[in-house]
Amino acid sequence: MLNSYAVVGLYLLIALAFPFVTLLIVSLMRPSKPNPLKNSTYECGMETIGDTWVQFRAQYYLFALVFVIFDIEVVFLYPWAVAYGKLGLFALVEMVIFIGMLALALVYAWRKGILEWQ
Amino acid sequence: MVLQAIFILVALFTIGCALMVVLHRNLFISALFLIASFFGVAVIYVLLEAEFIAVAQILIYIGAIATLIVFAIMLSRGMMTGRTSPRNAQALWAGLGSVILGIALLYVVAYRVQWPVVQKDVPADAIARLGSALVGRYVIPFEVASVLLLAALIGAVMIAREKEV
Amino acid sequence: MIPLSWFLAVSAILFVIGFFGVLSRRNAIAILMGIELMLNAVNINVLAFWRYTQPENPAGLVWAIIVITVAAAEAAVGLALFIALYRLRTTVNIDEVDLLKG
Amino acid sequence: MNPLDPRILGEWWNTFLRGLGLAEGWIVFINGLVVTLILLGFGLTSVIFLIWLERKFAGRIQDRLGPNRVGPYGLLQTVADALKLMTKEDITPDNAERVTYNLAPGLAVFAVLMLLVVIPFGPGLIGVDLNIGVLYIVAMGSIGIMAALMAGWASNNKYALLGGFRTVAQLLSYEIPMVLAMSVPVLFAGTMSMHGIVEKQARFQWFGLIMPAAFLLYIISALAENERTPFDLLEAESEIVAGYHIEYSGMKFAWFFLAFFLNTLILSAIAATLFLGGWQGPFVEQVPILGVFYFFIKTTAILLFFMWVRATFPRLRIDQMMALAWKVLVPMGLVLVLLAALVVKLPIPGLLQNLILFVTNIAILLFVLGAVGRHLRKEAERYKVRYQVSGIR
Repeated sequence: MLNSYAVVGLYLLIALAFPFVTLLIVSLMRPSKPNPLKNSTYECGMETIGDTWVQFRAQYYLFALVFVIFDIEVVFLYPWAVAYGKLGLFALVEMVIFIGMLALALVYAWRKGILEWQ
Repeated sequence: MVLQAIFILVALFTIGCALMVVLHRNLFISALFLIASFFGVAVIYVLLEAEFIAVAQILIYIGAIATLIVFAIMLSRGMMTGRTSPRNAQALWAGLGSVILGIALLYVVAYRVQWPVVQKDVPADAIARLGSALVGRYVIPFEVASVLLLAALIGAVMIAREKEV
Repeated sequence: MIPLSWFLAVSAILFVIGFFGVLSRRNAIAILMGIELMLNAVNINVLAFWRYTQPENPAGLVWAIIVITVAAAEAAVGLALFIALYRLRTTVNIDEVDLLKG
Repeated sequence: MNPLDPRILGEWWNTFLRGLGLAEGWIVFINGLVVTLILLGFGLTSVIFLIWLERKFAGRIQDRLGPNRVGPYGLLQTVADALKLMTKEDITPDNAERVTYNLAPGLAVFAVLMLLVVIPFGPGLIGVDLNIGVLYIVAMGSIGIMAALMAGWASNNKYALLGGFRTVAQLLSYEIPMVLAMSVPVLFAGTMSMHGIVEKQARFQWFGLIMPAAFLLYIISALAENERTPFDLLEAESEIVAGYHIEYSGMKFAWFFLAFFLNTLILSAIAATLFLGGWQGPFVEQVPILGVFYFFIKTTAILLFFMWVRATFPRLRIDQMMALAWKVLVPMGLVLVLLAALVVKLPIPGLLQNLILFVTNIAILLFVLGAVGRHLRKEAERYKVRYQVSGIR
């Protein structure tokens, strides 16, 4: 098994190096004449007002929260799906209970209006 | 030989990124280093031939937990600029204590304990075994995990939601 | 074959780094990052022992998955707490948050 | 002994390497290098062709010619564009966080390139047949999300940051239905290996034909994961100018562009593999090299479908997009997974199972479409009333 991951690892190193090496080579070919106007933040010609890294709404966080719950479900779902062919009906019942809990979470989020984008 | 060299490189990468996580002033960069060190840990899992846990590590730690952390950093303004020191008053003592703890742990690992090790291969159907264990022998933790997730979602939503006026 | 003690050593170092982060940082989110590092160290330990003692037994993998789950739930609730705290006090620096002083 | 079978060619290659007296480690290294070069070469050249195809196709749909100046049929247009982007000045804004800013485009390309390694192009023609192939795809997707977030943050531009946040919200939301749809083939095949899944789809047992609803679920979420129309509001120029890569120019922009198109190709290849039987087709057992042909036919068909959608549909509003993911696709995905699990366990012959699955899938699709349609009609009704009250037509 480690042999196949060695191939993945080699591929990973080259795939990671490739875009950056290209950027480096290209940076030798292209002109570079920066000036303050060119390097200012693009905002349809206007000057930026205030700091960019301002506070964002909690909305994004709440979506990410629901996502995390379902993302973890994936980690339980996939081994179950792989093993399912050899398992009895009890496996289905247990997964129904598990997914039922998550569906409850989804319903809760829905009822509380988390899923509405304001 | 090659395997050991790879392990050392990955371990150094992981530990270096972890150090940057706790030392860097800028919280966002700290979080990026955290992601890099999660990735290094995933490679260590691959070296332990726990491929499923490695992919779960990337999926959940990088895909979900790191995203949550980055969002939380963005939600609280002015935290990345670091106008004040990132460390508290007890940092020096904490550093000293940590170094002592680390040396003690390494000493124990290296010299004190002989772990009983067996030379066995990981079975090819490890994932299928994991799947049947989850709904067989370990069904209680499996179902409890779903309840935990439900409770975590409800709790977090209750806390983080902006109250309607 | 990589010796078991190497994995344990990496795990120990990672744990100590996380521990230092938890103790020394002022920002609550940074403290949480330290905790995540510590949980990762725990998982390396679990999987190292699984690999070197009972690789045919999936118990080690189940353990690791449960640890990951708990870490995610903890991060979700913890960060939600920090967001609420920030809304209340506009700071998440732990040594400035002493609610009893009002 | 069939000279057209890539598997036998591979065997021959490995015995050849062993015959040279190389150690096992060197063989792995050489094979890895060969795989890497082939995949990278294929990925980059296919993108050049793909961009040409998309522009030409969109041109035809919109009743114009598309690129036709550089080279025959405009085939070299993309090459010319690439050369121009390479020699173009690359602006880094003064306010940007330099290291992260430069890291992000490379990471975006990296995350997409990594996916090529698990795609089965034909029998035996796969970079590495990982045991966790399907989850590997999803995991690499989360690295792509990080690249978008890094680009948005490091540009230090409000549009970019807002675009980055929107991207993350959208990609996260659509990852769940995608993963649920992909778990259906895993459930049927009993393995996460891409090759294993293809092999289980012999004799037209294509999972996309058995479970059309899951296939559609995957296609919709793939469109969203790829930030394609109708889910391209991440670069809605009327709202946030260009999304998270607004500040990027020159080669760095080219990397984002390349990642986008390569991702389209890979997502359709995955759709073909998981739901349309990959390289399976008539006479593949006799002439295995035909498999490559079938694979590319299926992938191209899905690609053209993606392009057709892009040339046809207007984009969704952000609230509609999020509601579609969480209120329609995720519940549908959960129901589909449980349905598949239930029917597979019924004590009836396989053909009847497939028939039941097909019928129930169509029923679910009709129900969902009906529900969405009813909701949209009601919403339109509400808007009409509001506008009549306020006197706007």
